[in-house]
Amino acid sequence: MAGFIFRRILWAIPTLIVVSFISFVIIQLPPGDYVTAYAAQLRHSGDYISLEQEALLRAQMGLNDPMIVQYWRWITNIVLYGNFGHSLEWNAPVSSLIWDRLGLTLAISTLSMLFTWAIAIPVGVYAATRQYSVLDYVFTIFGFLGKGVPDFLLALILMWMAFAWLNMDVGGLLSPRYQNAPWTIDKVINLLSHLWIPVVVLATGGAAGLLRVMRANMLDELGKPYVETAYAQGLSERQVVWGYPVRVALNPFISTVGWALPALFSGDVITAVVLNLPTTGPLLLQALKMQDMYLAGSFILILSVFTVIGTLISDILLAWSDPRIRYS
Amino acid sequence: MKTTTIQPMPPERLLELDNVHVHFTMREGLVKAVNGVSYHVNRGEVLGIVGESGSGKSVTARSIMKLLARNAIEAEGRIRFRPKPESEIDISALSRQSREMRALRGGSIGMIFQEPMTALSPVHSIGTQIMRTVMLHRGVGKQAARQRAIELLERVQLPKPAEMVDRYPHQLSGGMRQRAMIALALSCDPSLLIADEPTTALDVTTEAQILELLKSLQEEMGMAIIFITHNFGVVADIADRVAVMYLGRVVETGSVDDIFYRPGHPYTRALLQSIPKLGQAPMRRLRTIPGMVPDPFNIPEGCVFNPRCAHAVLGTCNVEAPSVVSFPGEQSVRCHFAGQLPEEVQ
Amino acid sequence: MAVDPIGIPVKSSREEELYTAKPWTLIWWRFRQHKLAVASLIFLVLTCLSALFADFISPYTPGSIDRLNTFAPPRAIRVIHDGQLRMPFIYALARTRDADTARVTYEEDTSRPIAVHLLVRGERYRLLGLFETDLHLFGVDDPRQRINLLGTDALGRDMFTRLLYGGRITLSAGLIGVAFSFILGLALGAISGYYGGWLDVGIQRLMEFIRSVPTIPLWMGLAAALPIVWDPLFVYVLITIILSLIGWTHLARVVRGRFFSLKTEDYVLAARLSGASEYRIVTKHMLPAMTSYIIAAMTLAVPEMILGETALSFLGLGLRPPVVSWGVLLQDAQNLRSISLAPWLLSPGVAVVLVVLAFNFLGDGLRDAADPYGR
Amino acid sequence: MSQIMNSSEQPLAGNVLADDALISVSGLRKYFPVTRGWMQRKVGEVRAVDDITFDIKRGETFGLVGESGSGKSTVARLILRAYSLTGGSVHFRKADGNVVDLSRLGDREMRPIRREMQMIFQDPYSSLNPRMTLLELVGEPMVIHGVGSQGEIRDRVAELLSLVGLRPEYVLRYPHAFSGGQRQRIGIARALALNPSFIAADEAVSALDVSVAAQNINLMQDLQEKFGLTYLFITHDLGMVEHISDRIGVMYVGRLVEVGDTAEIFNKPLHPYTEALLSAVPQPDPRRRSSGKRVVLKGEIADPANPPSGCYFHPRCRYATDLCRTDTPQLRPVAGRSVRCHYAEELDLTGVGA
Repeated sequence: MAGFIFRRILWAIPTLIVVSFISFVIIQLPPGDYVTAYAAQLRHSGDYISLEQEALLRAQMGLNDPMIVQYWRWITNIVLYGNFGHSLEWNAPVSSLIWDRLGLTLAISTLSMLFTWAIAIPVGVYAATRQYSVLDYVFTIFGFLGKGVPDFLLALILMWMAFAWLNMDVGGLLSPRYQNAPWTIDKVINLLSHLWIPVVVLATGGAAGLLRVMRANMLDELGKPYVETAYAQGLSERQVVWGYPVRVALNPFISTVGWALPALFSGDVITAVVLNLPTTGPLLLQALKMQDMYLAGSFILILSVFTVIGTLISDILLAWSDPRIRYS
Repeated sequence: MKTTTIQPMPPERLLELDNVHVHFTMREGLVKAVNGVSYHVNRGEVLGIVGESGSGKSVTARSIMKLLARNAIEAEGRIRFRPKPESEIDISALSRQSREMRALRGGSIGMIFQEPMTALSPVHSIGTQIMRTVMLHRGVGKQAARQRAIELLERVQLPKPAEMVDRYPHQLSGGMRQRAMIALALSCDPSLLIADEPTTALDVTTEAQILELLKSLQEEMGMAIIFITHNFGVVADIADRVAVMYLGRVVETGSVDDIFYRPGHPYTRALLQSIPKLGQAPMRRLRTIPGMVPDPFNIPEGCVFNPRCAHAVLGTCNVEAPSVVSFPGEQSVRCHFAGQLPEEVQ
Repeated sequence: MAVDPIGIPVKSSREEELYTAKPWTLIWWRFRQHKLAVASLIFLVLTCLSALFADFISPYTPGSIDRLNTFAPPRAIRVIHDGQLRMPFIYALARTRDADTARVTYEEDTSRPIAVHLLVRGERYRLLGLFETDLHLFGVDDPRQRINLLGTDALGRDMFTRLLYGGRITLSAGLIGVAFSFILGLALGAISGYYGGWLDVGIQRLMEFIRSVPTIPLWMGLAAALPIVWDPLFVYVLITIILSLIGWTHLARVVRGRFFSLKTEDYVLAARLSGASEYRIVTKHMLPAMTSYIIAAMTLAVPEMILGETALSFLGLGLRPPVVSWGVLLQDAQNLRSISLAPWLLSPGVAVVLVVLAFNFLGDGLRDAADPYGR
Repeated sequence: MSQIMNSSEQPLAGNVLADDALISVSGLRKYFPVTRGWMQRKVGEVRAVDDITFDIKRGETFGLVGESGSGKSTVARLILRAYSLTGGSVHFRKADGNVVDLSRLGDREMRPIRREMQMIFQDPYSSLNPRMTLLELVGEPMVIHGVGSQGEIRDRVAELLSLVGLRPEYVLRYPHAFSGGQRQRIGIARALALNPSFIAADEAVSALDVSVAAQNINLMQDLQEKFGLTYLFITHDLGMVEHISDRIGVMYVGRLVEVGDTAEIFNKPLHPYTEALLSAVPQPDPRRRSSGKRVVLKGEIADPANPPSGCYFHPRCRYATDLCRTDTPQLRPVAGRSVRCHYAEELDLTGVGA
């Protein structure tokens, strides 16, 4: 097992390198570079720097070096000093901008994932063991709807319904009056009353997909001979279903946790924009729109790294739960 | 053969099936897989059930365990089981998931399946699977159950049982898996073991090992066995009595010697002659049964075997379903002309 | 020579028909049984047709602004006036301004029915880009009144018209994106599955890598790198390529899996042992067995592309006005105020949901029917 | 590697192919590499077929028996060149009388020879392309080799179908219209399409019910008589192989342990594994129920990726000595047969003679 984990971690390293390289390429993609953008910003505020000054700046910052050298400088700065570069838009180091937002993103994503699982697994198992029952059809419809409705649309509709019927303003994570208030019970309640929409939105989309996967896996497993063996041992239906096929049906499920994470991050970006949440999404969007590329690239890098780590964790979980993988 | 009054079972009887019917509802229509099967098993005896695919032998066995698929209809018939001399249970009156039925499964009736590869859970160790059964039926603790599991693995002659108990099925060979499966089925000393084609998926030397093991276990533990197979050689090797099935009916039952040396039904005779036997004087051609097993939607009128039967008499066999003719010594044949067919040289 | 009689009774002609039915006939018979999939197919065909002929079907053009008709509510076509049945008509809309809030409100004037006519003359356009005409499928004659089946937006543009034009862009982006990813997926999946070994491992790694990157942020990053000044049509093509760069992995997996399982089929070996060339084996034995699966997988990939385009455009990173797509249209519905003022602005969202669901149902039906020989 | 190539490269007889032989297999080897990781690093090899030597005479049925994993199917596929060989040679006498070494032919040179050798498969379901009609299926070999016009192919397919006992009217049906036994006959018709001289039947009746298997075996024997076919008949069913084969080879873990006349081997085996195999077969004869008499083998079949030292059979052999543990016996002629056992002459083994 230790060997497996070690090998798997070794595996993640090339992936991380490629991910970081792609993030850097994205930073470099827009025409012009940091200095061009800087000059434009200065011009905007009435200042002016000459072409010579621009060239000097470029030379100082090493922007004339080959791309791979620039990449190396960028990534070593990040790895060694935690220095992600400078955000033009905010005129602040990137690292000072991202961490608290990342924390919120992670919190919402994790919460949504737990929610997703809490819905998808029992419902999927139920739908499979009671195939073609009324509830199975209801869940199937729910599954299809969840797949068909884009996250942002669901967020819009929920927000609108909360506004129209409950007369709640659920945008943002806190009502304005709590924005700068110290943490109190009221503030937590206020936070929770805002948090449910993003969690529900993200969980619905995810659960709809996973529920169908779980149902299909379970149907596959329920038809296998070992289930009959378990029944022939005199176990009750509940003992059989939860003790045997669910264990096996969860495996493909576990192996896709890693993919659920990037999906949630993706969903979070859009949902957060609609709901105006102080997570990474709106900041990333704004950075991209303003071509504030160090900020945007750092976000993409960090989100991708989280995803790689998520995949890693799910692989290890899978090996832990399935002896066939553990021993091969 | 239909009994309206319920006769008490003779004292040596362990299990009795009377006129069991099982149908399946399919998209294409109703499949009558089992049509009035009656057989019995005495304590400590081995009943062999032979038939080609589609003869309903497995379905009948599953109806004893109440493990039929959800689209099955147990249309008719009675299944009585007497694990202890004083307690007779009417299985056909129990519901699939009732407490009594669950106590029988794995407790008084053990079952072995054809595919040792897939019949064990891939994500649980052999020991865990046995322990669950032991703990369920015996109500013992984990430690005792584990001890029992090791003991069982030793009894089925698995090498190093103390290590095997923590192995997973994919780490074992086919023969070892089937041994583990037998250990699982015997974990609570059942009085009846149903073995559904337990050696079909195995190689011939492994098959011999498993047959010898089952014979010695049967001698040692004294349980009765229903041994289902399509291989006449295996039946001759292990069975005390034999029931031959064709298209959801028992066409002939009798002692193993009766069936092999004095077969009464044309189907039994024809099947026995179509298998090449080892060391037999070479013959140019095998005897065959013309045609093929009809599909379950087009079951022939009258005697179900009549379109393929060499002795069929038009006007009788294709019109009227034959009843059972009994002979001395427990042999009984479902044929209009039982006992009147010409003697055949084997 | 004596051959054992096999004794097949002569079957009815219905069975003979089943036994001699071509593979695609069998697939069609099976597909037909999925009522929902058939309904989805019909719905999608109609949707595509109306997107294709958007300029003819819609009464106006997507850019025609009417300042006096902003946020007009949807208008129902009626047939009963004063308790009497008559030709289809709409009621005239009276525009008033609320004295207190200064907000414009609209009210139907139930005394003024305005007839809806078929084939009326209106704004000029080029039908299918081929010939110029001013004929529209339906409209009203009264120059001061408009027929807005789905209401109007903040500039008084007809939502129904814009929805149809937007469908053209969104649907074609989905289909073209799938076509791109189909080419990539088929090529890489086939190489991976057919040759195996090193190439397979490499391509597998690449696919795993792409799957482990969060899609939307990556899409956003790539889309944001496209300069605003570029021609909208060019941006449109690039966006579809960006979408397909990530979408091809699923198709490649399907193709690879099929190739792997087919390679081990005995009938492929039988053909090889008969002396069949590689070309014959691939074209006669492997591809026909895969086509139906690939079609099903492609159908299931279309909604992903549509959702991707919608999301990107919605965020302002994909297609930009004046291009009209469903994602672009939804930009107008971003804030609560406009939705509560004019809920019909969400109608492109409804269209997205319906189309995505229909593609999913259709794909599921196709996937079930894809293997008519399943044992 | 070179050392392996040499051990028994020379055919048993002095000339390459005995006059009455159709095929001569000599020193046949197939090792499959075992790879691990994404570097496809080779960590070992499975000796699926190891040093197989035998002849098949013209017009005879040669049976190859063995348990699963013994490599018997691989031998057939190697003779037909479905795989490339790791070593050894396969000499084949063509219809024009010339002898070729198939192991030296490229795929292109192999193609014309494929007309003369065909295969019948075990699984009647996966061996027929479900998307082709019987006309396309049975006629495919003719299309591939450019034999005959469309009309001629049609006539020939109809003729072949009636030859195997199927109605010629069925040419436009697809395989899903037929049962397992009938599908197997379609496979036989396809194999016969180009009048081959040699047919390898890989477990051709194992998947069928007893009564259907008997029908198809009779058919195969009739066709052999009629067309002078030579069969390589691969099966694990010893009763069937005794019935159909003139001579047999017994395989254990990729190696031949005994080759010879069927009746002689069944009467008095010379290799302990053959003895154990024969005694393991359950007889449909309750009086011969062998309580105690039966040789029940201990343990499991050896793993071809990690075979035991010396004689592969020694861990399960009741006659094994230290010599068997250290020295690998060679296949050598004993009493008109070939046997791979150090003690073939000394042992007195029991067969199944009546």
